[in-house]
Amino acid sequence: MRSPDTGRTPRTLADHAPVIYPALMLLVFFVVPFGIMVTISFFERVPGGFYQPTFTFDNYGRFLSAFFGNVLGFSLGLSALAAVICVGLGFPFTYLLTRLTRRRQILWLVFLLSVLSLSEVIVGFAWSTLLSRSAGLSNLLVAVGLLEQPESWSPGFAALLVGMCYLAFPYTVLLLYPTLVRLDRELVEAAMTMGASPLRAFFTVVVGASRNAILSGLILAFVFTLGIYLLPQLLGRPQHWTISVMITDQAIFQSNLPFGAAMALFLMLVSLSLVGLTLLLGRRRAA
Amino acid sequence: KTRAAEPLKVGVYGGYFQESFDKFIFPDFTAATGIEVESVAEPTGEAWLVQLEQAARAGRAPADVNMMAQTPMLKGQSTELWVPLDPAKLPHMENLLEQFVHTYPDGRIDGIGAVAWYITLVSNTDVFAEAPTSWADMWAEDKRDTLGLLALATNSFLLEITAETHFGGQDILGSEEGILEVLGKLAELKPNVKLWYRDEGQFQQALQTGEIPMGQYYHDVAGLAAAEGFPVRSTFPKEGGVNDSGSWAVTRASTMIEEAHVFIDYMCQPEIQASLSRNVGTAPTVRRDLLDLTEEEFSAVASDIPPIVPNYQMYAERGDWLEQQWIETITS
Amino acid sequence: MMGLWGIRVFMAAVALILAAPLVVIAGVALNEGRVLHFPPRGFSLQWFADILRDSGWSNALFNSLSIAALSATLAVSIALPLAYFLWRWRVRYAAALYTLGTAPFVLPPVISALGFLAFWATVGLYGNYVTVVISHAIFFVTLPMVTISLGFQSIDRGLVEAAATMGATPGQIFRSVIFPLVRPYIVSGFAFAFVLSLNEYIVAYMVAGFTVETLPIKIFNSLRYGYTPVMAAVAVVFVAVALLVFGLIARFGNLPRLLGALQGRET
Amino acid sequence: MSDLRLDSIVKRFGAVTAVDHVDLTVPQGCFVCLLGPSGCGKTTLLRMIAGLEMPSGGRLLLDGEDITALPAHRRGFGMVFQSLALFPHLTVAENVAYALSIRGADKAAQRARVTDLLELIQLPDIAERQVSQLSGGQRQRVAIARALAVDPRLFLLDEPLSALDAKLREALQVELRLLQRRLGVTTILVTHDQREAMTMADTIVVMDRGRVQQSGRPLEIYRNPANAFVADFIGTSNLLDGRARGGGRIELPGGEVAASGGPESGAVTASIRPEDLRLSAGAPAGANCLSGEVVFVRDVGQTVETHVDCAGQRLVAVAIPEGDPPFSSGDRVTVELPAEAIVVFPA
Amino acid sequence: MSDLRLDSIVKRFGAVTAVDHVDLTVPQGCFVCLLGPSGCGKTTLLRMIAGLEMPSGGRLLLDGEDITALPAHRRGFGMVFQSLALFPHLTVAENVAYALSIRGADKAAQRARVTDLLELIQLPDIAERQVSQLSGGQRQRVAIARALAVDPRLFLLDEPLSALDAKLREALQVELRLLQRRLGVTTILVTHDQREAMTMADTIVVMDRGRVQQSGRPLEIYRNPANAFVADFIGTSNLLDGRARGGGRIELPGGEVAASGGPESGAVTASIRPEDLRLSAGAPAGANCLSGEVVFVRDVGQTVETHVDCAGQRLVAVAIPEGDPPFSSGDRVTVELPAEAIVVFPA
Ligand SMILES: Nc1ncnc2c1ncn2[C@@H]1O[C@H](COP(=O)(O)OP(=O)(O)OP(=O)(O)O)[C@@H](O)[C@H]1O
Ligand SMILES: Nc1ncnc2c1ncn2[C@@H]1O[C@H](COP(=O)(O)OP(=O)(O)OP(=O)(O)O)[C@@H](O)[C@H]1O
Ligand SMILES: [Mg+2]
Ligand SMILES: [Mg+2]
Repeated sequence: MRSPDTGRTPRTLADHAPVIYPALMLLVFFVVPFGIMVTISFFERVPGGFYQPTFTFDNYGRFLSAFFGNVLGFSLGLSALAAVICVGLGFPFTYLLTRLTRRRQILWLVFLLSVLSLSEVIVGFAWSTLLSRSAGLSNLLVAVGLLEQPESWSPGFAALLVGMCYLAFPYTVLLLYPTLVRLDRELVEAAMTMGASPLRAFFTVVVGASRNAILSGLILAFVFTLGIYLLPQLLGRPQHWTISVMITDQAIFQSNLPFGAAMALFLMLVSLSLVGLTLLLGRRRAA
Repeated sequence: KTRAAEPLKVGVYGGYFQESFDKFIFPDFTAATGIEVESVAEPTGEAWLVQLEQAARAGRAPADVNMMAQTPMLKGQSTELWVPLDPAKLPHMENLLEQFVHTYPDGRIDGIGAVAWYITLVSNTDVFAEAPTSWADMWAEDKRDTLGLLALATNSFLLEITAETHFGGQDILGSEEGILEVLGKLAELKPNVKLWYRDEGQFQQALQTGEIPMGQYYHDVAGLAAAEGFPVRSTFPKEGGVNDSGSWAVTRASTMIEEAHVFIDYMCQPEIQASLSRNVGTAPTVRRDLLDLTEEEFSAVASDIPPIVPNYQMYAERGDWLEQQWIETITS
Repeated sequence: MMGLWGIRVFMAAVALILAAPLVVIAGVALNEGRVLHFPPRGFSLQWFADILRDSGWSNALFNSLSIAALSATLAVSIALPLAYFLWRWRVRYAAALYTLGTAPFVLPPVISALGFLAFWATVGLYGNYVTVVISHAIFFVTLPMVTISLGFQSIDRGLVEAAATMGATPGQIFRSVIFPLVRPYIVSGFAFAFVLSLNEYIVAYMVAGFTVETLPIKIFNSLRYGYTPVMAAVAVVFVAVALLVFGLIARFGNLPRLLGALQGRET
Repeated sequence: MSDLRLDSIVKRFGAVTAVDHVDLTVPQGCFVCLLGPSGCGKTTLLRMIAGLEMPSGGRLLLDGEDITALPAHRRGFGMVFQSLALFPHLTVAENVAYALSIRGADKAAQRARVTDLLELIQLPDIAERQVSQLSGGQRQRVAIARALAVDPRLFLLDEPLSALDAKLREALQVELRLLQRRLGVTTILVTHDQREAMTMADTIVVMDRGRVQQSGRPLEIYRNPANAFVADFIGTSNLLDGRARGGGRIELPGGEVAASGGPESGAVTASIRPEDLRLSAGAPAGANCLSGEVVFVRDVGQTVETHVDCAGQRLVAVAIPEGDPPFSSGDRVTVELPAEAIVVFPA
Repeated sequence: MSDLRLDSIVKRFGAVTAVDHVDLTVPQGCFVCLLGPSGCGKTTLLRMIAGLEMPSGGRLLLDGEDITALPAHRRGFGMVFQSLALFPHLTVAENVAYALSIRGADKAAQRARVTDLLELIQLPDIAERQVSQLSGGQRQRVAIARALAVDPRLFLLDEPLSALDAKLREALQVELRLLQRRLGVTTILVTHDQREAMTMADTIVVMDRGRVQQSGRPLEIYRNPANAFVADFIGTSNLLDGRARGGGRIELPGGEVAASGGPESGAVTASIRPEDLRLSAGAPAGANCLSGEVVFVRDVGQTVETHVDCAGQRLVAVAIPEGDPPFSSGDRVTVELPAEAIVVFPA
């Protein structure tokens, strides 16, 4: 960055002026709320009521039980699986998408963005219908003769997984898109002139050259699905209720804000450290 | 007659329930008192309580008068959420059965019975030609993956149901060991449960389509659905339906205390209670002898089989512990 | 790879899976009776009319649209000066500011929502219309910030310098060069925030719940008590709005570039 | 033993005909340069040879065998792309060994070959570097080494040097040509730089708008361009509009000159190379001389280019300065156009 | 009356000294080219003159007035950027009129000036076009017109032609120089292409690593480079390592030659231009002759470059082919190095 009045250090108050208002807004309405949440997580809960200011680790203590350990483990595992599926499907899909004509790409992108604007409630309802016995896809299979009689596939683990992947898929594709659309087509062609079949070239070159994007895609899908809280209730059974469901439960049904906040923070720390670990491993491999 | 500038906001459960109130009750009330009413759809009691509480702290009232189930009524007391009601302004209160006058421990009135309802055993008539007769049927082998049950301890009353069905009464719920034993029995039910629902609509939809052909549900709403022609029936099991009720309570953030009293008093009249029974399908909260309901009309909304009475005190006393045990039982 | 047919089948399958829920929702919205049957029984457009006719739904619709518009505007008003500042000056805390701007969207929404709840409950503004607007603006500020930053990055700094050598003061440069060039990015940032705010549930629920009912909250309430085809109709309307908005961006803007492709690559 | 034949190759993209009935024979060991302006179809033609693009018509024969439909990865050619297309996620050694690893060669063999190739391109010490750590010239050489790793039957290069700066480019042209001679590999190189083509090629194929305009040995084309396009494209030429008067006489705006051939009548274009013009001070004295005024002198030391305006047409003469002071702007000069240096085409 | 003086200008970026004590005087109407390899500080220097960068030390004087701290928009200079920096959201006319509209000139005056300028750059019909609809050469001219719109006191250009292809670049060099002469505007142009600098400049300033290595008239520098760097950078030079033997005699690997000057002893570098070398067949016959072997011949028609290996050093000779067949690889030749053409620097 080299220019007269861009890219230099701001000196005067006037130089700083534009940043004051946004910084203030973010500070007051994001940093402070976050801080309050952190504070509340150390408060004591008043049964039936709310909380009172004390300093206690009880909320974190309650969380450190086998039960919540299982819930957390399940949530992380589910999100990891969903992330792998999203990227596993989304990567080849995005690659193929970027090879289409620009017009078709735009159509696809508009479609994906519209899908992305569906709320969790609607997606949950639609999939529970699609996977139901009475109105679902299994009727199609029966009509085609692949199935004896319609089956119910929801609620259940598979239904939940499908719903989660459905929600995260557009985000994953949009994240992978820039990298893949910028990927030099000649890389694949070069591999082919050197004797790699198209499939071989895809795995040795496209995948290899997009390692970082794949990693970010995994992280995004992971963090994103970790935050999903309605689908497990709509498409899953109680054993599939994730940590986000528990947090929402505490806030919505139990009015136990301190415990909810403690869980939320714990969840954030765990996912951030997993993300950090993944990045670290990725970097090591790339180096 | 008074005329308020703003409508009185009355919270009732959404869906069929709210629609029936809008159609049969509120217009008459406005006509009689000149007070405009705006109905507000409430979610499940617990969620609504949290909403009311948060709003009250901010000095706001999403609804002035709220229909609250008993457990949230008790929870609300602990933060003085409910405005104490003035008996002098409620002349019709005398009509009520005594269990429907709800008070703070110190005797101040904080809730007046609005409606009573039963949670019964419902089934899809297309799937089950024969109506089930006992809560125990839920445990049957052949009911694998067919049930829809409420997901919260505090609104499903499954502990009471299990105790009555398998332990000869609710005495066993007096101790933590007893509760755990009941939960153990309840755990045997899990393979049969397809859906643990938090929200009525989710189960209602599944029940109507036969996707989940059996479960516990509200007698009144099931009746309304059946009346609309859905293949749904509600049965009072031989152990009795769960008799729960909703009370009118006024949030302390309300600025329309006067109008609220007028409304609550209006709702305590026998004619109105009868109208509720006929049109909404709820059981009355006033003495039977004051009502002009026929025997047939009465049995449509209630039953002569002695009901299972929810153990509200247990929920109030063992709140967090019970909730944790419950969630661990059903999710594991 | 996999042969041309394999590719087509794969793409078609993805398209079908992505479209299937839309088909269900659209179908359900057409039921004649007040049931969510799929395939629909009978045919009726009354549920779409109900969105406007029923005061509950139309209020919620109005709330949602106005909240979306206001919060998107507010989000842009926060993002624009921030993105400008980060582009124009080199500051040490730039990364921190940028992260701050992206954090609300990157954290699991439950966490942001809880934070907002705690905040508004503490300051005593829980349940206000403005509360929802501000919370949404902060929650979605990431979108205009990223698009507008992209817009600034796409400005050749030479243009600014060229304008300076031709005698333009910094103010004139902003008006005559910088602003016209980032305008399309501002519009898209607004559109992204607008559409996502329309569909946002958890934050709105936590900070205002039922006192300011938006459409997603209303829909969720319908899920609670007896499903109604109106909620499906609303969802269809929302998808249509999203299609329209993004379609317009695609038509008049450069969508692939907004989504990160290089400008002018292949046509 | 790789003898490539292109038999009436056509390539259409929708309405655009990018390559239009190209016939070409490339004998074993020959270095061919495809030369032409931007968009003339060079890359498309090369890509069809590589198998990366399917011809719309015509056939490709390698040693008599029809390879038109053979996919790229079965052709066993080596190709260097304009973007170089080095794999960014692999080291230099892994890049060079890619073709071998695809063929499943064992690690030791791969290592040995990489060492050989890096020596060949005179960069023995960079095997473990990341591609991003290389300079432009180094990358370019690595791309060449990579393409040569499995002894390609045909070596294809698409403007491999165009991204480099002038001095490096000139140096690598010589290096690449020497390398090709040493290996004897049949090579086709695409370029739009006539100087590059003349430096390296055994055969130059000049293309324009999808068609071959002329092909032949570099100096042959330079001396005897087939048409005005080639004359102008290969080196610079003075192209003068005139009329043929019969008997090899051409009427130009500034006077009449004798030429060594061309049509007997009609509008013509006379082409003459800048280095064939002779300038002298003063008034015309002799045949084939025009009078003009110097408008610009480009004296770059090594050569002097004098721009002369002759009756409205601009002529450029080039000479190596021989100590005598060059003309300067405004001087009146006489330009001599040797008859044997004038090539005449119908206009 | 714009006389620019740079007085010991320094620019540091952190630890890097991009411009290192540059002194320079640019008289009114003069065309100065800043020439140097990439990264030598040309752009930085030009940007300081334009007011886009603040010098770390030294002063800038315009007609004796200190303008070091004057911001760019008050200097009234015109600048053409390497990227051209045309405003993509404005039409050609709006681009050209930008400086006028900023000054609040009325519409009619703007229109008149735009018409004049577009005629000046010989593109009268493109006023209403969008910038994206122009070719590279057209854009380049529009950028020039825009910079000239308000009669700049100083006209600055940063590699304006480097993005164009060779032929267009050469043509525009001539055009730009003629235009500058017509307008008489003091001009500073940055380039790394010595041919471009030699074509256009009245004065060339050769820079390396932030310092001025030499400045002067183009041929002066070409003939008398101040050091080996300049010798090599301006045109190509054969640089030979040797030892001075006293009396102008230099010992080179292939033999001893006489030079016209230089140090009396020690390691030296002898520089000789390719066009000054004379090649002949057979064994050396005479003074200042070395024997070598032809390794490569680059015959591009207009000139022939012969690469000769003399005892391990590579010499390049250039000549205009005079009909006689050039040498070919492997020939043994004699290279004559005329004493008066050899410039010797201490190594
Ligand atoms: N995939 C394609 N789709 C449509 N048209 C194409 C495609 N590839 C090339 N063309 C067109 O075919 C013609 C020839 O293109 P080609 O790339 O072969 O030219 P080139 O000679 O290599 O030019 P350059 O020197 O600019 O690389 C051009 O008009 C180009 O626009
Ligand atoms: N803003 C800056 N910050 C740090 N270093 C810089 C900056 N601008 C230039 N430099 C450094 O200063 C030196 C001179 O750069 P400058 O751009 O002037 O070179 P140049 O001669 O124009 O080169 P080129 O021909 O590549 O454009 C380089 O080493 C460059 O890296
Ligand atoms: Mg090409
Ligand atoms: Mg530069």
